[in-house]
Amino acid sequence: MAEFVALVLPAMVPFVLAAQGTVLSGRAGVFNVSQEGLMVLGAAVGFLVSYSVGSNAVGVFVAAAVAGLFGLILGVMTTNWRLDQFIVGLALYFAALGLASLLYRVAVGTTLEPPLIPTLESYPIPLLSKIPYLGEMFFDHDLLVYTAFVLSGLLFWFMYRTNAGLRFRACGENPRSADSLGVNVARTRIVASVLGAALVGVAGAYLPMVYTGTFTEGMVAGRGWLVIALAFLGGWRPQYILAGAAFFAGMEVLALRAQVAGVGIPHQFVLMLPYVATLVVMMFAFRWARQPRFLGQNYDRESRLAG
Amino acid sequence: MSQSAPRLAMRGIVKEFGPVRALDHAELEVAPREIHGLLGGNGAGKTTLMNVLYGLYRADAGSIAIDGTEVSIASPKDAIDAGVGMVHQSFLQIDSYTVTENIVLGTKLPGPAWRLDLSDPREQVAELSSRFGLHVDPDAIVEDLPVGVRQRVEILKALYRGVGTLILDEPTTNLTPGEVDELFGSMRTMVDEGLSVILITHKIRETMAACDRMTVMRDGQRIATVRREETDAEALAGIMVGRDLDDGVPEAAVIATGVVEDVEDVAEVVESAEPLRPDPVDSGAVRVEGLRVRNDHGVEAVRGLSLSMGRGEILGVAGVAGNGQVEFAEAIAGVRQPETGHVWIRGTDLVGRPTREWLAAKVAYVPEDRDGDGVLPTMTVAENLVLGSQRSSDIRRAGLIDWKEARQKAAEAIATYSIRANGPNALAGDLSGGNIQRVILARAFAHEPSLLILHNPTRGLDLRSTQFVYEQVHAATAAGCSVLLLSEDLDELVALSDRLVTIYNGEFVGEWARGAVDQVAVGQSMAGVGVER
Amino acid sequence: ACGGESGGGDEVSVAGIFSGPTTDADYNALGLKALEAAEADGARTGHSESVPVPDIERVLNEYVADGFSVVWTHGSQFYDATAKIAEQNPDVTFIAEFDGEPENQPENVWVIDRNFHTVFYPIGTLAANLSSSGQVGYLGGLSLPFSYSEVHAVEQAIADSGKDVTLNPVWSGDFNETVKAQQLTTQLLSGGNDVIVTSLNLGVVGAFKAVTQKPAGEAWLTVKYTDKSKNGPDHYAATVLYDFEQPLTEILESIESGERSGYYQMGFGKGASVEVSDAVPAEVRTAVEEAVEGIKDGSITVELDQTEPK
Amino acid sequence: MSVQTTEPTPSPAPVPAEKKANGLLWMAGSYVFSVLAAFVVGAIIIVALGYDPVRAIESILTTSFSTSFGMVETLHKWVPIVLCAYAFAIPLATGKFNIGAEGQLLVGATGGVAMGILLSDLPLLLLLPMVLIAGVLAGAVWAGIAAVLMVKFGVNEILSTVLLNFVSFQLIDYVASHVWPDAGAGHPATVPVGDGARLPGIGGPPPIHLGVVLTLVVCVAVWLWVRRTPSGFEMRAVGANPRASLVHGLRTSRLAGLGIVVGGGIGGLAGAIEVAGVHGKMLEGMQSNFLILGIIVGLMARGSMAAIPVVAFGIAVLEVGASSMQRTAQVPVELVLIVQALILLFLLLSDVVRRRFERRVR
Ligand SMILES: Nc1ncnc2c1ncn2[C@@H]1O[C@H](COP(=O)(O)OP(=O)(O)OP(=O)(O)O)[C@@H](O)[C@H]1O
Ligand SMILES: Nc1ncnc2c1ncn2[C@@H]1O[C@H](COP(=O)(O)OP(=O)(O)OP(=O)(O)O)[C@@H](O)[C@H]1O
Ligand SMILES: [Mg+2]
Ligand SMILES: [Mg+2]
Repeated sequence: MAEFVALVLPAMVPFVLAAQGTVLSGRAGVFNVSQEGLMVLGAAVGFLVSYSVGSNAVGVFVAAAVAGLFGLILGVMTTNWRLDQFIVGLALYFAALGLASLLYRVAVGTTLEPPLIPTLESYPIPLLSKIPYLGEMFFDHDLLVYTAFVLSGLLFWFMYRTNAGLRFRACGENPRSADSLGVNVARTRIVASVLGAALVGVAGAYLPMVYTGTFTEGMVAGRGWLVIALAFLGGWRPQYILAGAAFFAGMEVLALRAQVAGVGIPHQFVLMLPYVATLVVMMFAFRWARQPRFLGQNYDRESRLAG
Repeated sequence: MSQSAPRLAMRGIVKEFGPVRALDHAELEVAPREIHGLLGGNGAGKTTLMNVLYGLYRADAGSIAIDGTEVSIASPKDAIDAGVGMVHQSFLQIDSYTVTENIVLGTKLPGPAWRLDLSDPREQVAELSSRFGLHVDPDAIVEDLPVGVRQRVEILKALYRGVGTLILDEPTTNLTPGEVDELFGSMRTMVDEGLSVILITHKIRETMAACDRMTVMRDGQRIATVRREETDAEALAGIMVGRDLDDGVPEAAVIATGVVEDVEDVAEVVESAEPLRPDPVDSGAVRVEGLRVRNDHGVEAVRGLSLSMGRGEILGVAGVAGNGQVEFAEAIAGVRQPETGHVWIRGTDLVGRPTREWLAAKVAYVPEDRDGDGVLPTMTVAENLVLGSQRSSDIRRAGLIDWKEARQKAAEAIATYSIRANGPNALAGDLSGGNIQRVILARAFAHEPSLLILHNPTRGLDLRSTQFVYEQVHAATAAGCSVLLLSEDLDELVALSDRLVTIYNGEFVGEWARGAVDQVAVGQSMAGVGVER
Repeated sequence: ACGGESGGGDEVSVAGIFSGPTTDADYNALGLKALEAAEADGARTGHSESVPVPDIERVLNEYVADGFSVVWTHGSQFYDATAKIAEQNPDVTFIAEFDGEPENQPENVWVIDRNFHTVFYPIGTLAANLSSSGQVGYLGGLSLPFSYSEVHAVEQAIADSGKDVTLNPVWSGDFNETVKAQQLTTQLLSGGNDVIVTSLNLGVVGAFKAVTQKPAGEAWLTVKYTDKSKNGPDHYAATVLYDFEQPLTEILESIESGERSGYYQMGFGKGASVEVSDAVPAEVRTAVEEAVEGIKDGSITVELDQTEPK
Repeated sequence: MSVQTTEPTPSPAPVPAEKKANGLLWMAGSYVFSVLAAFVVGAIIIVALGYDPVRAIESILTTSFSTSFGMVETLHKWVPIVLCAYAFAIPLATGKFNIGAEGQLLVGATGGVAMGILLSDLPLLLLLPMVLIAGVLAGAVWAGIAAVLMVKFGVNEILSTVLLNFVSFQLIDYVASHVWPDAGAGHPATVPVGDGARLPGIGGPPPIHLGVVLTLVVCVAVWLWVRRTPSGFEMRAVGANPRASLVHGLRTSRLAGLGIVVGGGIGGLAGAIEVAGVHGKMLEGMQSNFLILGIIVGLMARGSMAAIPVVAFGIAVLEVGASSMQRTAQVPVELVLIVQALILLFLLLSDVVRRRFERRVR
């Protein structure tokens, strides 16, 4: 059990960070679909910067900044120019994917000795990590693990327990109403888009910094798309996202364990498990599976049509 | 007369939407402590002018002064800061928020930024609502509230921000007569407390009842500003329509104007006209028995209704919104599955059949919510007119829809129904409310219905459009159609119905024959007075 | 649609087609390195990378149209398409890769047999001798026939060693998925496996991450293609090292001397080698060296068995 | 009552012909503008990286047209792009997002290849139709899972289609490595299908497979269906306003489900055609990036089923040309993605320009 949790928690982190980023943009009404690209970009930038500067922290921040820049483009193009969110997102997905590989090629090129960065050390929390059994399970991880959880809590608090959160959610539920009450919808959406994308970038940077110490093109392996599914699974709420990510990562770890234990089922079917299980869970998820009313819809003050 | 500066002065306001010049040097002046009526036909530019004032639209030219100082209003925030509040034609509320949350949204709150503490605002809301007679539950989720209450929430939103000028854009369209009176009472309180109120309405009767002065707009311009004491309903109607009414009185104008002077007059005017229709024949063309229907929340909203209608008969259903009208209309239109009961249309019980079979049985439904239930906004007028009859053989050639034919028919409908649209290929979403209603009516009548269900068919329409609807209804009844008219406009019901029933809490509670309607009794019956629970 | 008869004295021109990015420091980078060596020998070269399988025929055709005299596809997933295009372009010589010896090999195609199973035998020897728990894990990517043949070769070596060791094969479903590789390795380790034989491309980096959680000497990892010991020098046991420079150079020489078709089986001394870490105990290393020698002199024959294990 | 209540129709007399031509001009103009602008920016990047931009762009634009196999490859790429675009655009007409075209393509390919292998001895006239139909059915059933989950359980279709893609990857991996594996392929691939399962070629060499013609037929059929049939109209109505459609007798959720199933069937057809026309077997990775390209084409066509084949052709030219750019100018492959992104963004920007411009002239 302890080992199971210790495996699940880090596996959750990229999902949690990227999905909370998606939720952050989405609750303000910006439906980002470029996660897969932004995660690859975050991984590449985070890795390259860490490598050249020698500091993982700087790498994480630059990855966040670069992904945030993409979020800014998404935000401006969709709120100020009212371009279709889906198309802009896909275009940014392409651009980010291309840019990531290009940067790596320019910086590293072809070599048989790829550069390596030290992966994040685990950072046992004083006192808490000494709690027998539980301490090892929950309080002996790298800093980004704690960050992901603390951030989820903060996001929840911000959205539901502050006045700014009230305004923020209004932009995704009914921007016209928010606007008519003096809430700056465009600015809120742009800021949400930037911060959300930055989180997705950090999620990407997590992969080289924790799992591998090196960057490879395919390392995100579709997780960016799964994150979108996760946002829906979590009903676009930070607290359920955490649960959804735990479920998803848990299923993944269980599936691998089943294979190692040699259950005799072809591994392809075992590897399907997380996806199938999520679909099954969703069948009963109508209770919480809501989404922001104006998710993905641009707001034009002077237009009489709904959007 | 008023020696001090006006509360509000809008001058030379111009606003264009592409080719449409919505405001053409419009003017408006509102005095302090005044209820100012803003009148005009559909599309006259009333809402646009107010949206400019509220910072939702940016004017192409013109100036705005408040209390004598020129202000620049570029966003609703500027308007709120300038003391302007607006209750929009359609509610702008976050459905999933509570009343208090909706009201405080966008304002600064006492207490630290990291904690949302709504206890003070809650009390303030409670205080405001009792002071102005706008009763709401501060903790209710707004989507669960009836329209009348949501209306109050909209007003409270403005009051909470401490307005000097409150704009009410057609606030009465959603209210029952009683609620209208309450609203007007609240407005008086506001004026007494120093506010100015701008009231937009199509009902001359209401302006005459509530306003101190009124401005009439037409084609984006001010036509006149008159004091109430210096005018009367007929004169106002004349200004609005842009012609003298002497050469003939449209029914709608009679309803809109006559009532003002004396409630009894309308009935007289209408009754004095010879009977509009022969007596209903074949009573039993439509029969409903024991209808029970649940609403979206699973609550029984229609509780055992029965009725019988003849060919060519108009049955009016009067009631306060939220007493099961929507569920009733949807159930006998075949849109909502009833729990139990029967609906015979010309002898066939259609309950349990899919909606398209009801359509095939010539049941036509003009829903109350025309944007939500009536129109396909991103599709063309021609396509909107085809909706519901896309499988009928008149517009199909070899199994395919013949769009040439459909457009031809749409062009005809545009002509006969005077739809102001840029041809059959115009997008329905670009049309004005009145014109959208015309499209919906054209579609309904094209079915040559045997049962026509009209729910608030003239809400928000101007005199001309209203008159037009009445003419179409008469034409349909002359062709033998039974019409079920659900309306919150009692005058309209009295003028049109052969028989009037009142609905309360999902049941019919009173019935009057044409000519024998006692409006006071109807009003009481609608309010549930004398009904045992 | 070909660029004219290539006359005898013409310069050789070689095009390489790679399935992934040449920045991978792995299989594709090895390919580019070989190509660069050919360029240094005076050949005109060109290459395309990240070519997905559905695009391969067009890319082959383009190089033919560009007048390249030799076109090399690096990766056995390209074999079928290469053979097909070769038949349509008899004037151009092709080099394709395969696991085993193909049937109906066209007249103008050289085949490189990567011969993975043979090279994995000594790794089996190493694992059998290195494991103290008696449990050895095999971590593959896609469950392909060549991967099965590696498993069987390792099992054969274990059996030949006479040790009581079991092999537990698992597949992550992707040669480059680092995260799954990390998780699977962790689970293999906690299941008692103390030597992990990997047959991955970049996914192995994740496997390293998992082994290094264990104290040095309690868990070992072997890798494939390129030396990745830097990822965990204390846990690194051995590499099945590949080098395509030698096969490509030798085949190009044969082509120049007029041999336009042939079968080049890689193996020890022919592009493949096993490199053992200094951290591995001397007697284990000796056993591995003996196995390599045995294969070279023919005293050990590694059976090619591409059936699914168990 | 004599008051004249009908307003004179302000009839800005409809001038449809001119307007249509104008619209087409705008559309073509905006495509040209965005491609040009993207190339200019792309060229700047290429120069900055030290490569030859003229050769690079030349090869993007000319590869499809300068050689016969360039055109063949372009058309062969066009087929799955068009079909995946329909797989996305048809459900979108009802307002539903099908992000599962690649899963549907793969499962469709599985269905096709199953027929082609199991019944490999049948003659072409029997086997080929069976392969194609099996592909369509398999794709439709696969999408049908998402449709049922949506209609019966309210599961968001974006979520289910995305997840089903991941399931399909494992599924075809299983089929290619356990059911009908090709041992020598060095890659998860099935053994080849029988000759009767191969789409005949036309012209050549190299020949164009008949799937291109079939796809043209599908284009016409889809256009006719969506534009001209009652059910096509009903689907669009549901997309425009589900409530109003319900009130007017349409079975909205069933229609939305139908859209996804039909889209899935077309995605499945793409898979079957790839098997029967291009690969002759099923292999891992055959979905390439057709999902994203299909979505982009579907979105760029802006709801017009007729524009899809045209836009898809442009994208196919770009794809084929761009990947040969690295061959001729040794420009890194990644730039292809960046140029594609730029084209998309500029295409969107041309809309902004257009809106501004139209406001001014009016
Ligand atoms: N968003 C829009 N874009 C373009 N044209 C519009 C738009 N909204 C309305 N119009 C056009 O403006 C004209 C007048 O519409 P408007 O909404 O003002 O009518 P209205 O005043 O509500 O009239 P009524 O309700 O009586 O039909 C219509 O012909 C309509 O086509
Ligand atoms: N957002 C918009 N886009 C385009 N045209 C608009 C828009 N808003 C208003 N208009 C046009 O401006 C004109 C005035 O419309 P407005 O809504 O102000 O009329 P109104 O007097 O409020 O009518 P009603 O009584 O129907 O509410 C109409 O022609 C309308 O079509
Ligand atoms: Mg208005
Ligand atoms: Mg209107």
